[in-house]
Amino acid sequence: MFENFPIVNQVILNTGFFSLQIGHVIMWLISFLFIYLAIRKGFEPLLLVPIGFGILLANLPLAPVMGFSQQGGEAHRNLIQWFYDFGVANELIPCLIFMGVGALTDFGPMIANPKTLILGAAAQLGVYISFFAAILFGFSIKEAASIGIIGGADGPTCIYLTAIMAPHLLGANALAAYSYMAMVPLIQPPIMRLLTTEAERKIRMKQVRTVTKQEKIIFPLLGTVVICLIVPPAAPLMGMLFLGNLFRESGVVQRLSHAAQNELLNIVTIFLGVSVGATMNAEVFLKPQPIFIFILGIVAFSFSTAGGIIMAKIMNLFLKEKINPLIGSAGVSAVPMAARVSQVEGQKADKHNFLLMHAMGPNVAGVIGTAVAAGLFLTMLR
Amino acid sequence: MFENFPIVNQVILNTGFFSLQIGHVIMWLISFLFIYLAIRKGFEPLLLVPIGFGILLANLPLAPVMGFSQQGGEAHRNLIQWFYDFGVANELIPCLIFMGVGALTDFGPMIANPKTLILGAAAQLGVYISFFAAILFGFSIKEAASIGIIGGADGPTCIYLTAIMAPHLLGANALAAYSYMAMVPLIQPPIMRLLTTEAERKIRMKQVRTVTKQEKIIFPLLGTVVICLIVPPAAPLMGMLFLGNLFRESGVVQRLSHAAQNELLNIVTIFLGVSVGATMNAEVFLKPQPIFIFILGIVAFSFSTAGGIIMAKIMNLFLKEKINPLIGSAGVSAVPMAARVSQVEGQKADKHNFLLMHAMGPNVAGVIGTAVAAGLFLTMLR
Amino acid sequence: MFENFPIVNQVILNTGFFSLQIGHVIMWLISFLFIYLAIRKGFEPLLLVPIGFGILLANLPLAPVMGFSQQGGEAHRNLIQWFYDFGVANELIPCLIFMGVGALTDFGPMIANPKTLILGAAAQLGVYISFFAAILFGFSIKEAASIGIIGGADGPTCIYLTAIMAPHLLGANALAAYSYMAMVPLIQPPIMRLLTTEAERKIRMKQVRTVTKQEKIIFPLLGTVVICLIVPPAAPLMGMLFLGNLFRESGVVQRLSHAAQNELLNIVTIFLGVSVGATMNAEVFLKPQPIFIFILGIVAFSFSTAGGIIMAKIMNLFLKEKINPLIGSAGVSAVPMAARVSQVEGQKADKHNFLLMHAMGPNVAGVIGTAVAAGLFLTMLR
Amino acid sequence: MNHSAASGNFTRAANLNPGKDDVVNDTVWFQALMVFVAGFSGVFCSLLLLMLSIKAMRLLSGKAKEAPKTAQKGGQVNV
Amino acid sequence: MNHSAASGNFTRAANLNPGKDDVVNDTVWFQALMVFVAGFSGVFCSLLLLMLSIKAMRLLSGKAKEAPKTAQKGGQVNV
Amino acid sequence: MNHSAASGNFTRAANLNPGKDDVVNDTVWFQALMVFVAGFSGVFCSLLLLMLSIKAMRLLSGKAKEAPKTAQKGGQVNV
Ligand code: NA
Ligand code: NA
Ligand code: NA
Repeated sequence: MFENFPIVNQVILNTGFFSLQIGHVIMWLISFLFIYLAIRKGFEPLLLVPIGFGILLANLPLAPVMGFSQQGGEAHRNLIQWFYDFGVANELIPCLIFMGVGALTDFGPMIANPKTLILGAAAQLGVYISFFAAILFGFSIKEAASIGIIGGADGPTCIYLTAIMAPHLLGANALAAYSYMAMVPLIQPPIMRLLTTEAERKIRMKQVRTVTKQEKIIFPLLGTVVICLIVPPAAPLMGMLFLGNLFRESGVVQRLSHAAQNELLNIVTIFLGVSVGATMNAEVFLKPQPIFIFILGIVAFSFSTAGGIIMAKIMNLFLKEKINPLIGSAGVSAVPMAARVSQVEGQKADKHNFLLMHAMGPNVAGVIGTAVAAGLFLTMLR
Repeated sequence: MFENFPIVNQVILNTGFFSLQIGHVIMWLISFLFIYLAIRKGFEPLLLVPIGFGILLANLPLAPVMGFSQQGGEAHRNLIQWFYDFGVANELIPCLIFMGVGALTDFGPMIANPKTLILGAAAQLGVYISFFAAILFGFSIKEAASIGIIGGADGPTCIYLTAIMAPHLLGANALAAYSYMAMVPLIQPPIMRLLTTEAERKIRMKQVRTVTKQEKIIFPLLGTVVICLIVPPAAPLMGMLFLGNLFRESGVVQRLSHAAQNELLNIVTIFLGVSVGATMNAEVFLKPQPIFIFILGIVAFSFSTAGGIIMAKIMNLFLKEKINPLIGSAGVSAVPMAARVSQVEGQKADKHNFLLMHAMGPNVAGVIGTAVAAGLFLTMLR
Repeated sequence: MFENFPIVNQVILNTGFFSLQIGHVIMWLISFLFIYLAIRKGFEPLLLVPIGFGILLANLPLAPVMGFSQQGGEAHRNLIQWFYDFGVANELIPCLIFMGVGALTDFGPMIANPKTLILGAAAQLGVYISFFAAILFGFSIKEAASIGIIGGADGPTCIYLTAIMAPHLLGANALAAYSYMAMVPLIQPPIMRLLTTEAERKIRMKQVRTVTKQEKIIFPLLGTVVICLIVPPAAPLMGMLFLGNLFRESGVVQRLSHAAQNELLNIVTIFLGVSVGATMNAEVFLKPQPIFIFILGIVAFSFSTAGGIIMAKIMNLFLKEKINPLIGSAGVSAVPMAARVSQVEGQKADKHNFLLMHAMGPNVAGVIGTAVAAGLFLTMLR
Repeated sequence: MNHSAASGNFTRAANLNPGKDDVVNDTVWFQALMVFVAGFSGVFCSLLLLMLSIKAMRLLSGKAKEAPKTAQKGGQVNV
Repeated sequence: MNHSAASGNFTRAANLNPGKDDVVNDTVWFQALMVFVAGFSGVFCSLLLLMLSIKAMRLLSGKAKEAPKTAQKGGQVNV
Repeated sequence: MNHSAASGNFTRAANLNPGKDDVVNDTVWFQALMVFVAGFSGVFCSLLLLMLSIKAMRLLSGKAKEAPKTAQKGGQVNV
């Protein structure tokens, strides 16, 4: 327009308007949708608010947010590319988040009732069912592994594995994982009622024994050795989880435990959310894959829930003191929500049946189960 | 001296005394001056204390603080060079500080009274006046842009633009920006009284309407899209500002909002201050340029103040409900000090005239105005 | 075993069991020992818990914790290798910890009684005695310097110097330094009683004068200039120590002082501990050197304690107001424990003799003394 | 995806900064005036557009309820 | 020390992912089943082993005192 | 600006560490003694100088007011 004023012309030409495509606008709507779900419906706000905003940033035409920009001949990383390359691509932040999770998690209920670990293992069923389904959908085996792990209902592990196995699916996988975690109170109850009888739902379980401080201190050391010997690639995640837990239980490093579950956890969560969201520009996201991923995600969560419940029923065949199968679904480790769902369903059948502490066992066991599943995928497929 | 004792000789030869020049001592005095101003006179202490100390560190002969030192054949970055290269040179820290600023800022007064944005725009007059004056002083156009942005009274934006456009002026620009921000209560009142009549100073403004939570949540999303579409290079700064604001206003991510405005903001402020200060060794600083920069800085702040006031008076020609021009000067975004100055001047004319909330409108609008100005310089000059 | 099932076979072959050696198990025991000492006996828990866990992580066969792992042809740093390369090898974290220490330290008692600096200097005797002994033990001169500095009873300085001079001794040196710091209440008393007479232990010292705020603000600036001029290589450590102290004493940057001594200090302590521990895999650690290092460590601490006490007795020959030699041992800067030991020993001789504040003088002086010693080693040997 | 900001033809054409000691000739003077005008009006246009969008937002969400129901205060971090 | 995880002969042999658009043939189908079985049983074995170790820990430390004496609450950071 | 600490001619001349397995001969022994003396006296000189500077600071600022007026407690972060 202002030909004779080259600068004015240049300013106008370099605005985003001329490079705006319909894809960008669609991604804006997706961003606003997830921010809306996070703020109004309480869908995992700590993750979905930054992820949603990251999606918005990634779809501003010409904005130097992701990728590289030329500056005096050299290619310089743009702002969020720094967060991505030094936080997500190098698997660092998911492990730091696991350290915070470890410092927040009380493994007591699981140590008190070790057989809940079997429920935690069984609740990984959805991981492998959706892995297999993904292969049938035509995904490569590495992509299928990254999609399967969504069924573990574990954000950091899903991001950790996807960043190694199929970085191009990072946005979709993370969105699916965190959305379904938020929808656990909707997804699980129907399946729980479908697979259990009224009588089973009324099963009262013995009071959980108190676990000594000593056991709680030894467990993270024991867990690190046992798990990392069987599945070495799970060492970064498991190591950090148990380090955070050791900080918590040792009782002599409050400063470090506080830092791990507050300062460090909050700061890296901001970087993780924004950089994961910022991988979702229109070209990468507006394809059929995300739709399949969301479908497979539901499949994964449902089978994981079912796996936990069915395993509890199988174990009851052999056990004197029966397990209330409702705690099996808590093996899907959306900690602590899945355990609360078990409690609520249990009280629907019997108002005075407090299953929360019992359900926390499989709930925290599921965190270990998913990290082991991810480690095994790495052993087999890297 | 101790020729026959090579080691003792070497220790003595390698002390700083033999490489000490008068330039170093002068820079020490400059360092002590700014630390004195920060501690005793309250001149932006959060920035000027670390910047002052950074100046001291940069002028200790032979001290491995900035630059690189040989270690086994390889060149290793010295301590502060790490902070500089990974925090300032890559434009990371100014954006993280803006995220903290966004989490601290209430855009309510501006949303309630959108026309204050025009005052925020007009208050960038000083940026362009001193940009133009710098060209006349013989600075290159990129240098002139980095000097002009001082008039925006916005530390992070000034450092962000200078690090890209004229890194060698970083120390002087930052010092001028933060010093003049601290002197706003001295610089602005005379100009405010000069350009306004007694009657104008007495103008009472209608009570600011309450802004709904919903508007406060939508605004950062709206702002990101609008601003980053017009001025893509402003996306890193504006994106982080509005992300921090979304954390604040969404009300569901207290953990992230708290981290952004406390832990993260304080830590990166330390690194920013020390590394900006450490760029000011004698060779770079003891030249005529800083003196010009300080002169141009006063010019910038004065015209910015004038610009805001004059625009308010122009708008009053068209508006039914008059604006008290005293709030125009708050468009110079030394948040929240400039707004307090408007309140104080307003009360000198009429003790019961509370302008603070009205002045906060242009005050926060000025933050956006300066970031847009920086983005436009990047569009035109990079 | 499962030849016809290659995947199952591969999973089993890739578990850690087949690569487990006796060395790994021994290192586990060492890890558990130090974690036990830290938690049950209170041995410097903030450092020895993460260091102990780091040792465990470093000795899990096949676990991608330290070193590099192949990923699509490129070598990627493993998790802890990131912490090590960007926190320890580049000398960054020890300096950041010193900033926190500076923000925690009150130099008042030393400023009130400057001659305690001589005690701080004398208490570095152990550094040079064990340096010399290490040469006789056959260590190289750089290794001897890194071992000698253990006698300074200063974790960050020991790690800082060892990472430059003899990185392969980092684990052993750090373990020795922190263990002996924790054992100061066991090591020092016998030496203190051996070298002092009952009368000397009863010496009452004049009330420490109150130091003005102005002196406390000027001191860090003065200290930076004086020390860094004499020993430039000590600038990174001393600069950060005095920056943290300036934050503390200036009284106008609570935000920065709080961040330096809490958020930043706790986060970097986690990374430092884990990465130092993770350098101790079996091949590096299970050799004679660590045993010698532990022996030399005791020698260092004992002579440092003796040096401080003897110097106090020498000074008493010339001083009108006598110094209670018991405060000399506090020159071994395990702040504040060594000062408490002086107080306790003083009260054994005379219940109403409060030496704590007097002992804090040499105690904080010893921090400067050790950093200067490290700087001098760098001047002479780098 | 390489979002390189279209490098301004302005810098190439007028080769404005041949080095710090460039002589203030009329082209530089004129160019600087252009940057002044383009920049300042750019700031005004941007903030005016933002002003209009805020007014539009106000109209659209005018009828919306006062305080939207926010999520329960879940302190626990969901994995 | 280079702890490179022994790269699975599985990927080399069956060259499973020649690129995103691989055709779902029977070998892939079978390989996927193998990964399913190996993975899921691997998870069970790992967690079973962990369960047994916890039970063993319980027996060994069964008689241990209730709350071990932890260190004094040293707020000060020792250098 | 490259502040490379002047690399000590000491290391070049006496080539003290030809590798970890160097033999403790008299030159090494003597060099070590030199480092002992130079280092320890260096520490004394530095801390003595610091002591003198503190005493000098005390004299100069002796008459200064007790508590300097510090800035108002501005909680807000100025941009
Ligand atoms: Na899980
Ligand atoms: Na501004
Ligand atoms: Na010391």
